Amino acid sequence: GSSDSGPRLELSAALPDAAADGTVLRVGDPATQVALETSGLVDDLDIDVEWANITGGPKTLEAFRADAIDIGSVADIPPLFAHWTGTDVRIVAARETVDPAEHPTYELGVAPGVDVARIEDLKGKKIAYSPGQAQGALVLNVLREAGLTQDDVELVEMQSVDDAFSVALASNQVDVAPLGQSLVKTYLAKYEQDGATTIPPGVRDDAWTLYAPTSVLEDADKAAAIKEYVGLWAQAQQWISENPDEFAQAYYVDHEGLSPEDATYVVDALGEFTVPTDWDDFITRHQQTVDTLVKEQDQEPLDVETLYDRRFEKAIAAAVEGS
Amino acid sequence: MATLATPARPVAATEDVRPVRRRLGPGAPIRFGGLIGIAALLGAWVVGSATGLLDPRNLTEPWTVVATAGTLVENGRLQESLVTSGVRAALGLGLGVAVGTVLAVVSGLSRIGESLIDGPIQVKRSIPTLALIPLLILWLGIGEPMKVITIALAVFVPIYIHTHNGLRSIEGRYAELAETLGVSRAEFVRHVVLPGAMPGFLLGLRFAVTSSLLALVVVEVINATSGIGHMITLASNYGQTDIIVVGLVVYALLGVTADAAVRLIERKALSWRRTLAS
Amino acid sequence: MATLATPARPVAATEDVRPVRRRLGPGAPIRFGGLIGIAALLGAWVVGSATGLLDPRNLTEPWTVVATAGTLVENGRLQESLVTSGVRAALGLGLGVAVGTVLAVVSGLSRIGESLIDGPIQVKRSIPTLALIPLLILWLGIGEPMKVITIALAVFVPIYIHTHNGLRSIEGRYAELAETLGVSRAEFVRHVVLPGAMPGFLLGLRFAVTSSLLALVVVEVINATSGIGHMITLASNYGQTDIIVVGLVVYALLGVTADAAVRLIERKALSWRRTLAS
Amino acid sequence: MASHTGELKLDAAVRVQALHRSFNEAGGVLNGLDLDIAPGEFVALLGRSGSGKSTLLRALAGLDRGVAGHGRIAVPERVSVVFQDSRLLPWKRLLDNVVLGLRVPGAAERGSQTLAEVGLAGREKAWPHELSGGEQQRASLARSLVREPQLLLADEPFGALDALTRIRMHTLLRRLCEVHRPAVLLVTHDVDEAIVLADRVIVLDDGVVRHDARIDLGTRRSQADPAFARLRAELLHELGVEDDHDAVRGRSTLDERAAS
Amino acid sequence: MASHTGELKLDAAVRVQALHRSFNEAGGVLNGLDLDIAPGEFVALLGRSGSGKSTLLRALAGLDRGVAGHGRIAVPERVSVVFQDSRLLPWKRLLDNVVLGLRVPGAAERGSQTLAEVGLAGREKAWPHELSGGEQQRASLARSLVREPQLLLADEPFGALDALTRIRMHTLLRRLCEVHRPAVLLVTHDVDEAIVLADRVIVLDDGVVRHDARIDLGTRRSQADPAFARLRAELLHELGVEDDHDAVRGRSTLDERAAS
Ligand SMILES: Nc1ncnc2c1ncn2[C@@H]1O[C@H](COP(=O)(O)OP(=O)(O)OP(=O)(O)O)[C@@H](O)[C@H]1O
Ligand SMILES: Nc1ncnc2c1ncn2[C@@H]1O[C@H](COP(=O)(O)OP(=O)(O)OP(=O)(O)O)[C@@H](O)[C@H]1O
Ligand SMILES: [Mg+2]
Ligand SMILES: [Mg+2]
Repeated sequence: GSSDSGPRLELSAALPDAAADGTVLRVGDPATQVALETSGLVDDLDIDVEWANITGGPKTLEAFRADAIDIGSVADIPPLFAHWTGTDVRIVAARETVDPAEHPTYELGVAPGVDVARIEDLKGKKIAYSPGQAQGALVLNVLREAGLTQDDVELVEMQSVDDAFSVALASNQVDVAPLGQSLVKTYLAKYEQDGATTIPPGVRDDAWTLYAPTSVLEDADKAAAIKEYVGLWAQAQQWISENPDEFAQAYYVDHEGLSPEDATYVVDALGEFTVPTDWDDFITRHQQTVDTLVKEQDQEPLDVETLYDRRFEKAIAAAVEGS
Repeated sequence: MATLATPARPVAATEDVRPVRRRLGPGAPIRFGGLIGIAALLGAWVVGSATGLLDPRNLTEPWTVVATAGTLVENGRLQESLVTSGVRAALGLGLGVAVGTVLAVVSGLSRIGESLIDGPIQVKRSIPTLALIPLLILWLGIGEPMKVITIALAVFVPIYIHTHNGLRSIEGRYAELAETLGVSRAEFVRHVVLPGAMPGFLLGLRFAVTSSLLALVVVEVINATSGIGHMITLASNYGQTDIIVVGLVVYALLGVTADAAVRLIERKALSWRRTLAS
Repeated sequence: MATLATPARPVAATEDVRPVRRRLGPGAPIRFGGLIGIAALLGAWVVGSATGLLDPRNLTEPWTVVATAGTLVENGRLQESLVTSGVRAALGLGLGVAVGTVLAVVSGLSRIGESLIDGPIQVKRSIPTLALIPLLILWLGIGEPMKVITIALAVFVPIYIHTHNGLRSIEGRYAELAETLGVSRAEFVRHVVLPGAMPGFLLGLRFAVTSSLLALVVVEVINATSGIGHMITLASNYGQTDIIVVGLVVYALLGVTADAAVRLIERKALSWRRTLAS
Repeated sequence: MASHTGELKLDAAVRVQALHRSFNEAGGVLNGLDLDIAPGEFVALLGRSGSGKSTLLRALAGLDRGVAGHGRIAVPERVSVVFQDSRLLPWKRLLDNVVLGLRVPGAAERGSQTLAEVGLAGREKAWPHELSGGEQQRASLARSLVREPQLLLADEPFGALDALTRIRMHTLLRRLCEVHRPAVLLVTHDVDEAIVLADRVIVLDDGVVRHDARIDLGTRRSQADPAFARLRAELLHELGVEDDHDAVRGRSTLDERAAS
Repeated sequence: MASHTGELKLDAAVRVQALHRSFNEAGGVLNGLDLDIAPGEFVALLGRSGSGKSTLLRALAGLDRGVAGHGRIAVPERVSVVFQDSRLLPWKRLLDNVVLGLRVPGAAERGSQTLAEVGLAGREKAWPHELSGGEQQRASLARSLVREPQLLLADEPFGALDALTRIRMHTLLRRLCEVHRPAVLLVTHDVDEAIVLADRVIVLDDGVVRHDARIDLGTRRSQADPAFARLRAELLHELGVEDDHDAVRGRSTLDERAAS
């Protein structure tokens, strides 16, 4: 718990090098956990980590608010909504895909019999739209990229729970819906014979972050622990990129219960990760997304730079270059 | 032996001395007693929030909730959601209650009906509604019919189980009586089965009403642009605790009101009973 | 008037001629009748899949489900999930049943207890469990206690409502009798209230068991690494329809078995009743 | 429709042959009972508490499907039963209880009228639980009488009635019997009542009809009549009560007189 | 403990003064009833069906909380009630029903013994629904007798019993009364039974005690005794039955004789 909190640390102060003995970092990042454990990197961790099997924006935010974890692993949208709904958070690590155009996180699923080959063809189509989820932001980004507005298409509001999107596509309830890579495989396997296709989204959707509540970062011990963790996290991402088969087996097969083929497909589809040591481009792209959301969803304008704790940028750079 | 040694004295006109016997039943109902607990709950919330015992990030303060509700009413979202959800819930409830009752009577009065109907319903109720959504989308699309039917599916289960159970609990001697009176099967259903199963049915209705409300959260995830469930889901994606809590308060209000209404019907419709409650 | 013109003839040793009267009750139970409907459902699934009427992309074929189940058993995931979930559900069920029963008795026998307890429970049951999760995480963390208590919270509601309702439905004349016999309050609860509310309690138990299973899907979304609910959630994240269906079949099996078990208990414990069912 | 003819055996409303019924292995309640009732005949059934009177009535009414046993029973189609418990549907008001399943024009009026005849005028809208024990019994009697059965099976229909009300009910029952001539099997514990009302009194014992007495006292039957007294003594004797006049006695001398 | 003394008014087990009870505005069931019962006194209560006998008993037992009315009632502490319906708990076996709430050593044996005394030996484990009407009534009697009350309120406890069983129950009741000397208020419709058992017979009518007759026939009471017959005729007259011997009569001459 947070009761045994360490000394207070200003957000502008330099990060301490080492955490006090007995500092426990509670991490909701099962993929990294698996990577660290499989690669053996976990032995390099000097801090005590308590792993929680928690993923996804809403769940990590819930856990933050309940003070159940210290750091979470999500795409670039959840930190924005955390901020907009009054939970003070900072992004402490960033990751992107080496070849984002070839390895998008999401593809746009196209329903059987619907003629969409490029994102410009979306005009006039029914698109599944889940505001509040990463998929929703993606749709808005895609429309911007295609030079379309919400008025040029028909947005069908629905949540991307389970395989709702692929079912909606298959039964022609919507024409286009964003599908995560793991669902793309099953969607095509099932409905390609009927004429179902997918197209790449044409925008980058590869941003991935670690983020933590500000209150955690104000705890000197926790901050030091996070500094230690993000360094190892960066190495773990590198390990994943270099050992896709091992990771596929350990995480997607053993931990998530996919079949080996599906696991390989997903890992291949997601491609190699890279951990930038300079966040400027990353932040610029993030700001673009923010502006889109501000425009399309009436959110409060935000300078996204303020959400980044760039002290960790250096820590990560040091760790990556040092390894 | 206790005897009375006092001489008889004249009794004042309306003097009322009755033997005192410890009451074992619950006694006379307290008027609006049901509200006491709810008021206490509200009080705890207000006090907890005011004293800072409840962190507003976790549980929004009552006044913030009121303010948020005010905003939602001003921009019309709350009313719109209520109307949309209300129509959906009412349609689903009506359909579910009708289907559930008919199935319960068929299955309650015929062993063959029971062996065909009862098993599948037990299967249905063991399966999370959420998991049925993909199939329902495939079969019914993502429009209103799918939503209404999904609600009906959530509703008919408690109606069926309770009515069936109520019916099966009718005392056998009343069926005997009906047999000797030579009533037709329809008369039997109308005069013996339905009134006899009424207590069960009404209990089922209490669950059905809540089920219909809860099902909104599930169905309004799909192709909905308004509705209480939609509002809550959206807010929880965004992490807008205050809106979620407004939604929950609305739920609580609807739930408690509906439950009180059913219990009122219960009191009227079952006035023939002489139970611990009366 | 119908009269018999035939002369009396000797009756064969075990000849049994009884007046035929149309039976209005449901008649004698069909042995394993409950399985007929489930078998029919299974049959429809098999036939539908074999003939292609059911698209395997929408509903996995039974044989695929069996194969998938085989794989899951082989790599140990299914057993592990069953054990984990079983422990959670059992603990939650036990806790919920105990709390629900005690609250029901307190609220059923005292109007003050009722006015304090009943309202908040109605509020609780109007609120989607899902929406309570954030608060429960806040108060109980993300570990096992949170999961067990969440299940207990889902379970205690039907137990409370049914037991309370069953208790209040006890005929008033039995309370009168108990009063004249001068039994203590504890004896009254033990000999009159509990057995009298038993039919209600057992019906509540049927719902409680299902609730405990369904609650697994909700709680095992949070920081769980195994369990049936976790398995289903994970599979639906990845669109693994076959695993989902395995999960649902397990649910159906558990649900139907548990329900049958409770109904067996019901038959034994309520053997004193003479109802339409008997 | 003669009830005292020699062709009785050939012209019976009720015919029971070799009737066995038992509730457990310990022993039978009915052990090969034979009984014929002619159309229009009024039979009173006496017997010790627990001797199987209700069991017999339920068998005749076809209400003992689950009970082990065998034998042959033939009864007319329209059978009406006055149960030992009054068995009013608690969720129906009095009139609705009485006319339940009655499919004749003006059922409600007839129901009201019959209620008046059993002394319950104006209570049409009462709930069963608002009636006294005797009122419930009369309501249940009204329900049976209103539907003109071919066979009336009445299980102690007057047990909870005071002397005057009882006489009135006797009168009512006899009048209706004279009009519609149903066969009647009436269980009673009151030997006088049996003698006054019935054409025949039978005593059930050990699961068979142990005693079968035709009452030939004519239409005017007075307890003062020596034949009445003889019949009475005979029936009481069958029931195990040795001496009619001393049978009912006060205080501590009672013990030794009750024959086992 | 004399029950026939002049100090009766000063030494009562039950004292009821100006008792009113009514179920609706139409009229009262009890209209200013006064009644004293001495300790150990055995009072039989007669009255027409619906005259308010059960209402009075329920008032004495303190079971009419919800009923409108006033008046003063004083009763001893340990009151035992035999209800008009037998009111056995359907979910308890017979013995458990009988000893329910009985807190004495050897309750089970005493229960079994009392069951045997009411003729239900060996039925300890029977469910109430497995008993005949008379057996249920006797079980309910056993339940009251086993707990030695100061006041026994019995609402037609012998209504469903045959002549012999009834005599046995009379004997049993008298014997227990002699041992424990409770005050007894017993409702019955059987005038003979009232005369045989009671020290005093009262008739309830119009909501008050209309007739109060002390029975001074000694311990040996025979129906042949002319005093017995006189008392009987007097009570029947009070109940509205004009002529004892002709009161019970057969066939069509009945109508005109039943006095209104
Ligand atoms: N369902 C049952 N299960 C077991 N035993 C039963 C059942 N019904 C009746 N009996 C027994 O069968 C015997 C006959 O019962 P029945 O009701 O026919 O008696 P009865 O002659 O009507 O007596 P009563 O005058 O007391 O009503 C009794 O000993 C009774 O206990
Ligand atoms: N709960 C009630 N509501 C309305 N009326 C009632 C209620 N209970 C009794 N009564 C009426 O009060 C009158 C007296 O009833 P009570 O039961 O005291 O009669 P009783 O003398 O015991 O008659 P019986 O000999 O038939 O048992 C009856 O007319 C009855 O209908
Ligand atoms: Mg009987
Ligand atoms: Mg009475």
